[in-house]
Amino acid sequence: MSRIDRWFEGMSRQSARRVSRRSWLSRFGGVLMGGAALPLLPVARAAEKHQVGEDGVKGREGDPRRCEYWRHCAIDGFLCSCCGGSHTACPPGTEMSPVTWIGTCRNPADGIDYIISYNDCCGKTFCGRCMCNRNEGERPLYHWYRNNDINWCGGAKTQTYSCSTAVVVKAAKEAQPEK
Amino acid sequence: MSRIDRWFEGMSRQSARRVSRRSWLSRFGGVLMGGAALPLLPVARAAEKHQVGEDGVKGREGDPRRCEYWRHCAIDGFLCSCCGGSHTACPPGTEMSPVTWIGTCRNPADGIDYIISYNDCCGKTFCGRCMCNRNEGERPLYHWYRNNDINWCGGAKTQTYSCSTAVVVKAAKEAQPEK
Amino acid sequence: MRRSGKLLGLMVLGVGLLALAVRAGAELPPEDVGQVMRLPETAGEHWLWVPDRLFRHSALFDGDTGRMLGAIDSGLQVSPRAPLWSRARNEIYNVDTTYSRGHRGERHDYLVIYDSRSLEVKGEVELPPKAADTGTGIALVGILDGDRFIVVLNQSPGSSVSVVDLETRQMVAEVQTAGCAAVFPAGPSRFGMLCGDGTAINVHLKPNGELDRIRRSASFFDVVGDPITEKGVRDGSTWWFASFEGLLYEVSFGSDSPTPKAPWPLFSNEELEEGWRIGGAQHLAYHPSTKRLYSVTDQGGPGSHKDPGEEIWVYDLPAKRKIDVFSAPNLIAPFLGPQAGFDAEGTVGSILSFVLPNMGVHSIAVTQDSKPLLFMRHADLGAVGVLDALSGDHLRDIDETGLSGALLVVP
Amino acid sequence: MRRSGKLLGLMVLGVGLLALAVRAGAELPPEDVGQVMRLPETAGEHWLWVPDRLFRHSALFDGDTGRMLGAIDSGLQVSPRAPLWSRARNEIYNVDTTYSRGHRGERHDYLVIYDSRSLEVKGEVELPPKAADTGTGIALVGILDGDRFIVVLNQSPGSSVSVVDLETRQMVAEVQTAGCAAVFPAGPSRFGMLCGDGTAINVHLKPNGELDRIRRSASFFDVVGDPITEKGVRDGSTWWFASFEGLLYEVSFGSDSPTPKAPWPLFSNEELEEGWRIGGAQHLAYHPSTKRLYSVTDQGGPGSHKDPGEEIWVYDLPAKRKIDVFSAPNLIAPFLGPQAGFDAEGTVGSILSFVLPNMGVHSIAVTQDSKPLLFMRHADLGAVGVLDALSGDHLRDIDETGLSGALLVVP
Repeated sequence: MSRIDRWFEGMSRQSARRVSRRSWLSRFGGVLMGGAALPLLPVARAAEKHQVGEDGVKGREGDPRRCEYWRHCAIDGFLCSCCGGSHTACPPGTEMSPVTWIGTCRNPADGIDYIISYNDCCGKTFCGRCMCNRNEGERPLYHWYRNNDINWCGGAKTQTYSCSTAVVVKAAKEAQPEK
Repeated sequence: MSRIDRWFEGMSRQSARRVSRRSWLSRFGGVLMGGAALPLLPVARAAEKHQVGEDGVKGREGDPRRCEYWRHCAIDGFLCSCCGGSHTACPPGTEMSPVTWIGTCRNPADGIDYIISYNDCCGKTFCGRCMCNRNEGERPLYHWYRNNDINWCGGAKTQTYSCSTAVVVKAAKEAQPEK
Repeated sequence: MRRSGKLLGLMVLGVGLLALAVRAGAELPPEDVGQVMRLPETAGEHWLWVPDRLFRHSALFDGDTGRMLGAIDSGLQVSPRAPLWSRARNEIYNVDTTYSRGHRGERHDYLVIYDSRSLEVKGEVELPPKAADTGTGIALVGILDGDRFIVVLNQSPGSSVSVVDLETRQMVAEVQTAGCAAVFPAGPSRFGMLCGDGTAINVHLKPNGELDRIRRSASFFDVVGDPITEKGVRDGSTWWFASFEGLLYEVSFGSDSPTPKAPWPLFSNEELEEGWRIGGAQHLAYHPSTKRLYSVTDQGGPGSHKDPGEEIWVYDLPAKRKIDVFSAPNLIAPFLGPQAGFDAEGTVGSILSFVLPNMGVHSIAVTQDSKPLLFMRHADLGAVGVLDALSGDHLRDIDETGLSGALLVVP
Repeated sequence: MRRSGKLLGLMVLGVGLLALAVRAGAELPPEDVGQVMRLPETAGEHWLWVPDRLFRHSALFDGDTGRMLGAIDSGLQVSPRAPLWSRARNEIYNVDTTYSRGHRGERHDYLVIYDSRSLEVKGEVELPPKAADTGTGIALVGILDGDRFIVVLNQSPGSSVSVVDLETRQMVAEVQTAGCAAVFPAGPSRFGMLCGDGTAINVHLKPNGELDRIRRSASFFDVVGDPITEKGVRDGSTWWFASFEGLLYEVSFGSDSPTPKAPWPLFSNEELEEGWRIGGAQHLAYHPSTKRLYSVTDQGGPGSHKDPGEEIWVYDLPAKRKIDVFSAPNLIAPFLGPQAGFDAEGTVGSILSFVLPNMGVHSIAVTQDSKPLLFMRHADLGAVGVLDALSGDHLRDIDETGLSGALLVVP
């Protein structure tokens, strides 16, 4: 492995972790990154990023359309917020599966760990936007309700997977297993 | 449009025409292209490119796994040669549709124009390899048998489109309409 | 953090209690499970469908905000067909091809009926399993004026047209249209088609949707030498079609037989010599109130009729002249940005847009309101460019719109 | 050209006639339409399945030449399940989920039976419509030794296992396995599973495939603190599993109850402190005759158990020690090359490979012969790297293997 490789890896490890399924582009983009800042048009989704965030959290950790949103600490899927739904509601015409996996994520605004239920929205095919995979406290297949590999549309009328939400269940009594 | 844009366009127009559906990567790659030549491992498909070509044609125009293969002058689809078939045979488990569109392509080895029948292979989903779109003499939808947009699996048992072949019908009496 | 809060409370009692109170008040309440979004009662004037071959759905976007509003799935054919929207019925229609075993087995074609507010399936009409399937998906289906009849092009490989009555939700006719292709709605009970002998036909339906009569025009274009594409644009019962060499044909489907007018050239001889040609997939768009025609234009010369164009030429149709040229935006940065984790308007995006060549676009569509947006896509860049259709100003790009496809549909 | 040839013949008669004669002799003959390729009678030792989520098929490649040999379609679930190959029966099996209307409607699950020479469907067995579906597709299906029974994990969301008898092509049992998941074949009538209480079970079948008995081990791993992944590797009735923190567990499913041995560490304390961890999807591979274990390793520390690894660490299992480290090849150039129209071994490819970071790989698989190849993929780079599994030499890359997926299956 070349030194330049290691350098790029160091640069992009954080974003690679956050968007692991597509991390190569993150690094690829890094190659072309320099110090210059040229004017460019806004991309529509990014235009609202400076707004006051959800749950009283500022910045990307308060933006449900970002992988960095604090509730997404154990998610693996397309973010419903980018698909016509929200972080707590499914896109039109899909069904929220009642069975789900959970994570335990810390809200940076109040410092409290919350149990997050990542209910899948089902019945239409892949949304295809805002893919996000984070695995804090994620556990293997036999530990069903902590596993984010499973297609959790098993409880819906049609098991076609569309996107995932991140619903607050309650404050957690314990932190993430790995913490 | 910037001058550098135009420069890259000039550079890559030929390849963009040949692989139009994925042309952006062609230009994208061009950005990183310099004068250096570093050693690299062979990619398996490219390893055979220097062999004696089909139909007595040397180089890429004689390689059925290249978009540049002379018979591909009016093709639009995945090349069966890259999919487990060949330029005249379908991949295992697919069916060659008997109805088809045709092109008129000139064989550079003998200078003769041939009628090429682009029979689709059907019954399995997109092969996904060696996408190639060229439109010499291609005609609109109402001119059925000269149109390469149509899913020509209409004559097969299952109309799922997998890839396209390029079969010699006979020497053409007339050149391409546009020639 | 909770534990440290307690310690703080013990150490500095007054402040600590206050802090705990605030925190308890701020603790996020449990949220409801099972919520599903709905669309507004009526479709927005700046909405856009983006059908995708690989995701096998058509996604709906708001062109003003760039937000995705929802999606409807397509079948397993090569390309999704254009979704059709009836504001009168609050319904959306899609023609899907399915197989009993995924990609194999028995084929069934359906007109699927969605509620346009909930995007839920509320019905379906089975069709003959031969609905036409092309790489572009253009001019294969149409809803006739009055929103009662939908026409679906069949190809097996000879052509016919299925007619569906939305009132009864039944297929009422299969019209034989051998030698002709593509469907061009032109009234409540009439649609046009283009034919392989250089003619056009009018298909007239009876009030119940059955075939009344077919009327053919004289031959008016050169099918082999300089054919017109089937990717036409419409104003009422008039359609415009462009030939490979840039002749613009106006065809009225408003009377008994189609009546074409003499064509006029989109390109000067000089421009033709410089290689300028029409090109792309959905390469024309039309804005009725300003009578502007938008045309994707490339410099590839003969045979480039499916190549993407770097420019959109704007014509005043009554004046028969070019009035503006818009540059297609560079869609690489917004395509790569969200996947790469950078903002397209940031440093990386700026550099990419500056350094990388502009790929051009295959397809365009314009909204039909008085402040129209012009949408554009390259068939293999998953981003849609948004221009002010009057000024040509590049307003924004919509990212992650899909992976592959040539259609753009303004509902 | 023909016309100019004629003119030439008129002008210079003798030479012209000769030229025409040569040309006539060389004219390509008409070719047969309808040919379809077949595979050899037996599967090659260096063949590889590459399942893909977006193309919804599993493509078969020859690791020596990199050529694609064919494909079998998968259903419409999230990920294709692993194809299973019976050399004894010359059959390939795939468990597919389909819906009556494409992506919606009534769900049906099938075991689809292919002829392994023609890749044609020769039969199917309907299964309960609840076959498990995961992003990786790992350990969801298995063929038991002797090639008579296939086991299919169900999840709805509780778990069970469907047993199919390939002799009668019928489903013979649904075994209730609540609390346990993943299937690990370990004999002609026995398979293991891992359970949420830190135990493993043996499921013993009767000769007709019905459930005989289930036997459970003692609890032997920490489900919450340091769980083992279900992405195990096999030698006969013995399976190895690695924990998040790098403990390697050997479990024999060869007797009545599963019998785990005490684990040993894949990482030193120093390596753990440096952040080295197992990672990826199909992160282990095993070569029986050399008893080598290959493990995808990343430096991401805790929580990186699904991150791709830049290195493959090689262990001698009997000696319980690391004997080699292979670098994962940079798969960006072979991924982009064919799409961009450049050769990965050319200038552009060389520069890309030199300049761009190595993304690492999620999944590996090793052939089981005496000159083994080690295959590897990153879940979102459509290229497969091929290494000499003994020397670690990077032999070649296979390009255009798909778009998305984590499985690699050596038939």
